[in-house]
Amino acid sequence: MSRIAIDEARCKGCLLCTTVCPVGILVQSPRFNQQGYKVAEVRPEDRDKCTGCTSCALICPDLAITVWRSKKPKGGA
Amino acid sequence: MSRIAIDEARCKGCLLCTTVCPVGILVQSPRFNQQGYKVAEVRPEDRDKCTGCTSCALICPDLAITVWRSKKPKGGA
Amino acid sequence: MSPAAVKDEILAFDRPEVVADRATHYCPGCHHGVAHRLVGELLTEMGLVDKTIMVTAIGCSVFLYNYLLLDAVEAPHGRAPAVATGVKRSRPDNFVFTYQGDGDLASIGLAEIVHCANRGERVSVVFVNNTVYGMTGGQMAPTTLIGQKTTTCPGGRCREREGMPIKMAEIIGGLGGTVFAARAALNNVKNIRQAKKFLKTAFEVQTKGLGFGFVELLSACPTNWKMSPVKANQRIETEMIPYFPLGIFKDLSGEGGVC
Amino acid sequence: MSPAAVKDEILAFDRPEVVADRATHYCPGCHHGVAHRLVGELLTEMGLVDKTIMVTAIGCSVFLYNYLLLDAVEAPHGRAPAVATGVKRSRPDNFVFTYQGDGDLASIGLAEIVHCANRGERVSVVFVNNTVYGMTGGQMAPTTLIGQKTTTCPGGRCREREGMPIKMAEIIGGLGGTVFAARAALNNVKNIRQAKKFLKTAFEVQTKGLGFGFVELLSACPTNWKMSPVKANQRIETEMIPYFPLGIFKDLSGEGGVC
Amino acid sequence: MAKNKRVFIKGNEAVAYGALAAGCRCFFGYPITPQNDIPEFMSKAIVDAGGEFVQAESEVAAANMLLGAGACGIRAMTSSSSPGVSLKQEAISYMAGSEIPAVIVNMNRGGPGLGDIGPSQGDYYQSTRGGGHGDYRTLVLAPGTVQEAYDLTVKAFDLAFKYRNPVLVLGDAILGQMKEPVTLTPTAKVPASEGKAWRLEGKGKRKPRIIKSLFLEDGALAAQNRHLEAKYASMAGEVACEQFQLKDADLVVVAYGSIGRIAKTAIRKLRAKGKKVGLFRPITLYPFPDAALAKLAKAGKKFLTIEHNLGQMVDDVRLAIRGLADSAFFGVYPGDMPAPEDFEEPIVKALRRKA
Amino acid sequence: MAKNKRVFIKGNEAVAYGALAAGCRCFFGYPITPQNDIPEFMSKAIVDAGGEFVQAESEVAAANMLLGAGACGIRAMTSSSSPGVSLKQEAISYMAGSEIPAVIVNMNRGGPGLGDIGPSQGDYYQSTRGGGHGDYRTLVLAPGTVQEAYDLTVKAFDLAFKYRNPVLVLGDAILGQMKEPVTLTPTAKVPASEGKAWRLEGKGKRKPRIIKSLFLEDGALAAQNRHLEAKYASMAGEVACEQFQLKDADLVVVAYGSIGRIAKTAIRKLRAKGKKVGLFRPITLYPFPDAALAKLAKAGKKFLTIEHNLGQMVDDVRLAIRGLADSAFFGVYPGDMPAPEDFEEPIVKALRRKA
Amino acid sequence: MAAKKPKHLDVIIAGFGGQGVLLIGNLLAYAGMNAGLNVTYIPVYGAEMRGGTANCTVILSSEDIGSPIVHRPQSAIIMNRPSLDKFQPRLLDKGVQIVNSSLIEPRLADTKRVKSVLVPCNGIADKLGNSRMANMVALGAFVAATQIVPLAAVIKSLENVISASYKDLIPKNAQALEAGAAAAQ
Amino acid sequence: MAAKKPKHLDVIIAGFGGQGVLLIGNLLAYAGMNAGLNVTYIPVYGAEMRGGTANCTVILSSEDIGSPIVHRPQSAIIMNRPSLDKFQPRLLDKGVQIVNSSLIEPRLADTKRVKSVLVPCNGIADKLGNSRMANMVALGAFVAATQIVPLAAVIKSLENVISASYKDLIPKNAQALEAGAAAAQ
Ligand SMILES: Cc1ncc(C[n+]2csc(CCOP(=O)(O)OP(=O)(O)O)c2C)c(N)n1
Ligand SMILES: Cc1ncc(C[n+]2csc(CCOP(=O)(O)OP(=O)(O)O)c2C)c(N)n1
Ligand code: SF4
Ligand code: SF4
Ligand code: SF4
Ligand code: SF4
Ligand code: SF4
Ligand code: SF4
Ligand SMILES: [Mg+2]
Ligand SMILES: [Mg+2]
Repeated sequence: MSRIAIDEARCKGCLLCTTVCPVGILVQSPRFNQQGYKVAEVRPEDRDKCTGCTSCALICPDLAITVWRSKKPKGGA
Repeated sequence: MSRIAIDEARCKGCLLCTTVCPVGILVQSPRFNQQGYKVAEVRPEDRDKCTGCTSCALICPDLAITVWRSKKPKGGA
Repeated sequence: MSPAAVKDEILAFDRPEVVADRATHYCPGCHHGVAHRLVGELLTEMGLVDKTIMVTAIGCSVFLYNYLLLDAVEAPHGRAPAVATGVKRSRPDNFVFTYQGDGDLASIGLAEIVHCANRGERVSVVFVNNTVYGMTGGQMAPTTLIGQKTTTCPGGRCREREGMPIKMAEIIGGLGGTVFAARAALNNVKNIRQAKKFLKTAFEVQTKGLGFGFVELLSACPTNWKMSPVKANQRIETEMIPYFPLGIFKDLSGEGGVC
Repeated sequence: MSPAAVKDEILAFDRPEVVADRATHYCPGCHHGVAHRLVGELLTEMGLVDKTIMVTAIGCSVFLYNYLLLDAVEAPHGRAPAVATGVKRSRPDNFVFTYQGDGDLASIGLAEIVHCANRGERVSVVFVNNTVYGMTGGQMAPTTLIGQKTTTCPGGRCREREGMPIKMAEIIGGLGGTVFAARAALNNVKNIRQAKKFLKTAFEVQTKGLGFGFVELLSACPTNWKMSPVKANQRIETEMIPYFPLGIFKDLSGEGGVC
Repeated sequence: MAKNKRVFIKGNEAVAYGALAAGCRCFFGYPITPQNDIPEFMSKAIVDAGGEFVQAESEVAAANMLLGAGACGIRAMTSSSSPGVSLKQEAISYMAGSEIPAVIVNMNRGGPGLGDIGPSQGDYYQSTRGGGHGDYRTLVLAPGTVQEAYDLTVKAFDLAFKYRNPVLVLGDAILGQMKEPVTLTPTAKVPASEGKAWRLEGKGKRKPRIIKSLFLEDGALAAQNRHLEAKYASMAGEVACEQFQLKDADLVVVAYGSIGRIAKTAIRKLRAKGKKVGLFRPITLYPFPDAALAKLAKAGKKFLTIEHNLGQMVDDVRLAIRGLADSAFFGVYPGDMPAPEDFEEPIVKALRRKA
Repeated sequence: MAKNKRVFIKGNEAVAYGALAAGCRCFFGYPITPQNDIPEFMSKAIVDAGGEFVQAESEVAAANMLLGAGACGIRAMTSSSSPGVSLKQEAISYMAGSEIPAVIVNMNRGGPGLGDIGPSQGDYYQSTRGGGHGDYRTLVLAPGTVQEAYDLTVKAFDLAFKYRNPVLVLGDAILGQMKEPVTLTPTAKVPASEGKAWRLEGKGKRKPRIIKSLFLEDGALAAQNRHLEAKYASMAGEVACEQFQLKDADLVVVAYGSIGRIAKTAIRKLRAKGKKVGLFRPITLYPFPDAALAKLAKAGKKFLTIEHNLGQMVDDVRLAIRGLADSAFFGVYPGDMPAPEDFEEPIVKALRRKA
Repeated sequence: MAAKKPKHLDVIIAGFGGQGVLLIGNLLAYAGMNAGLNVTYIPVYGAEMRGGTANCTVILSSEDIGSPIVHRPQSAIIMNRPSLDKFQPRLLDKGVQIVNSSLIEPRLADTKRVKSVLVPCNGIADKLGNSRMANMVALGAFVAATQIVPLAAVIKSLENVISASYKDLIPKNAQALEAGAAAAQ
Repeated sequence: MAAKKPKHLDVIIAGFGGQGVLLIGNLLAYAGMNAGLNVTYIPVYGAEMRGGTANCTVILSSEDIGSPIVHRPQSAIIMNRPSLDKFQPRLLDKGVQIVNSSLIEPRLADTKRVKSVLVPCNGIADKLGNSRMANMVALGAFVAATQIVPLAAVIKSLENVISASYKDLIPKNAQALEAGAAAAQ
């Protein structure tokens, strides 16, 4: 299963990641971080939809996103 | 009759004029001017060959040449 | 920080070590962060981290040395290409690059970038064009688009008074010493991938000793554009790219450069 | 000085009044004299003498104000386009031109000329390219040809080390604010006539308020080329023109300029 | 602008208002903190007033545009801060050498190098000694209040034309950013004849004019330098300074600009404690108020110079009072933000010191 | 280069020979009279020696190339003359602020502005006070002979690295153009470890190094200025001067560089006439030989400072001897060519003056 | 403070970037100016141009003002916790501070060495329908607590700091100032 | 000049640009240096970089040399008329000058206040087959007249100033020097 982790301390809430996710699971959360930014998130229910495409990580200006991809072909997990 | 006059005080002896005269009458004279340059000249015997084309004056970097052109067509003087 | 890797997972994307694990001072959605990362990734992938000397410029990226963990020297505003010339001539075996903004490179430092390129210095230039002086609060840059409002062209840049935005990749591409000149954008994943490819070629041009490499990166400054980051990214597509076309303007990397 | 005119003669060529009736300090065969005369003739023919403000540069032509009898201000080396900008903005109704050498314009003053052109300042630039620093004794210029020996590239300019000669007319022609950019040569009568035509268009571009006009003049410096004037003129034909092609690189004068 | 209107503005804005009130017609600038308000304000205001605003490609270019405008006898200015002013030095030397009137504003920030963007007086030497090459002097005006920033900018233009010389207005990041009420004076009508005797405007039917600083003929440059020297000497009458509670003072604190006013507060506090101290605040840094200082020295007072640098103006103070007295020095390091509290101890110490 | 070879060369050439002897690896220059011999010579010689020569696009660029080379811990230099040196001021301030060793040569010509191409000492202020912004100092070496031009250039590199600071070699058109015999010393082997503790060479396995002058964190710039101040103070030990016939002298003539040696001839002539005069020739202009002057002042001597300008070093002389004595001043105007004859009358006058 | 003897008050106003501390600093300065006092205003002039905290110093005085910079102020308006940490210790003995108790734990406010006036600025502003006016509430409280200028002068000066296009917001701001003044009584 | 007491001689050498005055200045300086004297050489450093006249000053001394610049020289080599006009009046009383009588009317040379040695330099050089060596003739005469260095030292120093590729010209130049010396006796 592919997945991402958002480092909420680093996220500046720019929402650029939300514009590139092919499965549309990245959204603005209701949470503010210590810097005062409303961070992005993948809602728990959407977690397993991630394809591990890394698009979000590539566009994130703040290196707030780490991506893991499942070793097996997508359906295999 | 067309003719030119070379201001020998101004001539720097660069000889550029000698390269453009269509009738080849401009040559280096044996004379040095006060600045120490060997000036250009039209030999007396060549004077009436001048066409008044102004080429020499156009290329002279030192504005040393004045050109007069006869009012009548060339052969008329 | 990231949850521990699970079995049967591979890390598909993570921060390369050369990129400092710390928050940046950049505004949300600022593309400097993307540009930093691309450079950091490439230096890592190309094995250049240990031998790189970075020349930083004055602009929002002035703290670049806090984010890319490399030997670095700070150049006066606009003079990074001259400083890089001094560095490269002193240490020809090191990898040397400058990282400059559009005010820095295209305005005050124009003579330096053009002559550095024209001499064919074996250095690489990363040029972040965000059409504005970010650091000093959003004044007009030579790359500011016609009609764009800034604090020193409050009515919008006017062709009649301030001239046309200057196209640096094209100018640099036209110079004798340039081996590679290209323009990419950082506004979407496809363009970011292209940017990385261009940067890689520019860097290789140096490692192979061929000559000067230059990559212009169209970048967003949401703060001074007074736009949300998402809108700013759209602006790159709809306003910047039409005027500043993406692509390669010169590439002699396959032809042995200018040597 | 000249013998009195004879009846039935017309004066086909004489010094225009604006060109001072005095010897110049130039070396024999130096083309600065030709360039001066062309400018003087045009200002006279176009009725601009009285309203011209000339911006002189540092180079062999530093005494230009002794030879063209015009209001003049002396700019620091390379900065004539900036000075001209200040003059023109102050006195928009005056005719303003700069007269600059290749060291002045293409080296130290590169940022100034490019930005002056790019802003589309309503000024005219006369650029005398003799591929060398004449005044200071023949050092390498940005326009020095490959292989050409100078006092600072005694082995001949080398592409690998010093890059390629820079083509200013092309660069200026590529800028948004430029309305006219062309290159002529002063080595023969035909080229001199073309030079005058180009200068005229450049000047008209200003008098019509259209924008920036630029003419590069390929010129001889026999002294520093260590050639006779006649040989130097030949060199322009055989070495310079093949690398620096003559012609017009941009002409919007028929299209209402950049306004 | 309405007559004697009162506004609440930053020092930077006051400079811009002052320039407009003085009839400034051209502004040439390049962004740099902490003076960006000036070009930003001017980019609209001077254009609205019928003038020209050019964001130059660099400070070098801005200074040379100014040179061109000044040669035309037009009231024009540029503004910058320390690193940018360093880049203007060649052009300033040219303007002085070719006697071109011009106004240059420096909102001094911390140095050397890129330094910081906070206040500093590290550019005193550069301003008063000529950071450029050759023997030349610029008049240097050092406002201490926002009102003075306005008034002295107006005055700078008058002096520039009176002496055909560049005039520097030297503030700092404090003055540039602080706001105070300012009374605006009516905009001056610049006489159409200003500079008529020398300005460039096309030769018309007269002889050509040449504005230049090259003097190669035998003795010409020496003559020009002699002429300039006499001109500089003639500026002595322009000295200005503020003297505060000096009459009975045992110690004269010498400080200029923002530091002068910060010192004033310290002095007030010490006066309240019965300490006999007063303030001497040079308003013109060139010409320097030598004579006034010498008079105080003759009266047997002690001196302490306080600056926001490692000690620069103190040279001028010591030179002014040489043979009569000496001056102690207290410096705040650029990078530190001085407050009145910082000065009390050094003042008390200097007061105790033997004369 | 052969051991202790004796050659007959120009001052400009001596500077170039000196640089090569000191192990200079990079030269960055831009043509300007009267120092063109230096880049012209270097364009071949340094390349032959395995180094790099770059004709920069401008003096601004040359100074910044130097900054880059210096940051790498490489011995490098630039040379220019007055207007060109003005353009280097921003970079010099940066080099001082970021503690980059570098050698800058100024063959002073007449100013202000374009001035002329003759000799002048008009750049004394610029050289010793920092023409750039902020509080910084460069060591300033002022050779008076062609041999010294050679020796002091060698020394300049050593000092630059000893103090991680720019060093200025200040000559003039006389020194640059005159020829004298010079004894060449063997080329120094620059230790491979020079600058190892701070130079840039790629981080390798160590921590990254940053060479910069921006200090924005609270107190950082002040700390840097405090550090620099201490460094400048530590340079005091480098002072050098020539003292000629001062023991029994009633009058000390203070003059540096070419003017110093011209004054020496005048002094010899006056000694022949029984006048008790001597010469004090500062060789380091920064640090200035204060203490030695103060000692002479304490001995009750009178002072006359002679310069080829309107009076600049005289400030430093007066400051050095303040409280003890004062100095008269005689200036030759830049544009005039001074000869020993010109100095005799002013010296005799100063000798007659009451102390 | 009595009306007849020379007036002099300096205040540091500090909070987050978005809390409008510079605005009320300006407003207070205008009020002082309109009330015939000498005034200076200076924003903190720090390294960071973006984000973080903001503060400014305002001085009002019937005499001419020397230093616009005050290290140890007579009074303060403290809008958030980091500002309290920074400026409370610097406040002069017996100084007055308005502490925004909506964001700062009341127990952190020193009530011995200095006079702390706790005002739940955000709370009050919220009740008035716009939490962005917490700054006005604080200033109202400050004016009431120090009496340096009449509240009316502050309200009248709103037009100096609120741009023409937002003029309709003036009454709301006035309300917030009044509510703050009331809360400080 | 006697051989044992301290030697000191300064000379201004002046003529047209093409007459080689700088070359003989250098040669004299080398000769002095090779003879163990202190020497300085300085070319005129004027405005005009091209054409016109040229001159240089050489000082030879057994003591260390102060000023390399001399306004009123002890001696001179005068190769053309403008140089005579300029420098003859400046020559010290009893000074020595070599005057190139090929180009200068002999009657113009002062023979009262100073010692003028008239030498037809171009004529002599012409006779030796190369009029370009007039400068060497003059220097030969100068050395003979002043005895500041032995003529042999000058001849030996020719290799210092004539570049390797023109080495074959050394004997001719030596001849010219000798002819000049002879003419001055
Ligand atoms: C000589 C000099 N002039 C001006 C400045 C002020 N300055 C700092 S950054 C900058 C421009 C930054 O714009 P840009 O290069 O486009 O970079 P960005 O901040 O947009 O990334 C300027 C003008 C300076 N530091 N030095
Ligand atoms: C700041 C500065 N740098 C250098 C110089 C010296 N300088 C005078 S003219 C010149 C170059 C002249 O070359 P170019 O512009 O090609 O004109 P040319 O003499 O060939 O006509 C230089 C470098 C100067 N005067 N000022
Ligand atoms: S890796 Fe791809 S699919 Fe997964 S969250 Fe990021 S953009 Fe969406
Ligand atoms: S792109 Fe990065 S910083 Fe922006 S919202 Fe997404 S995770 Fe946060
Ligand atoms: S005018 Fe023409 S024909 Fe007559 S001399 Fe000149 S070039 Fe020859
Ligand atoms: S072109 Fe002019 S200067 Fe040259 S030789 Fe002919 S007349 Fe003389
Ligand atoms: S101001 Fe612009 S360029 Fe600077 S950090 Fe913010 S978004 Fe980025
Ligand atoms: S040096 Fe060259 S450019 Fe200068 S006057 Fe002589 S020929 Fe002309
Ligand atoms: Mg930018
Ligand atoms: Mg040239």
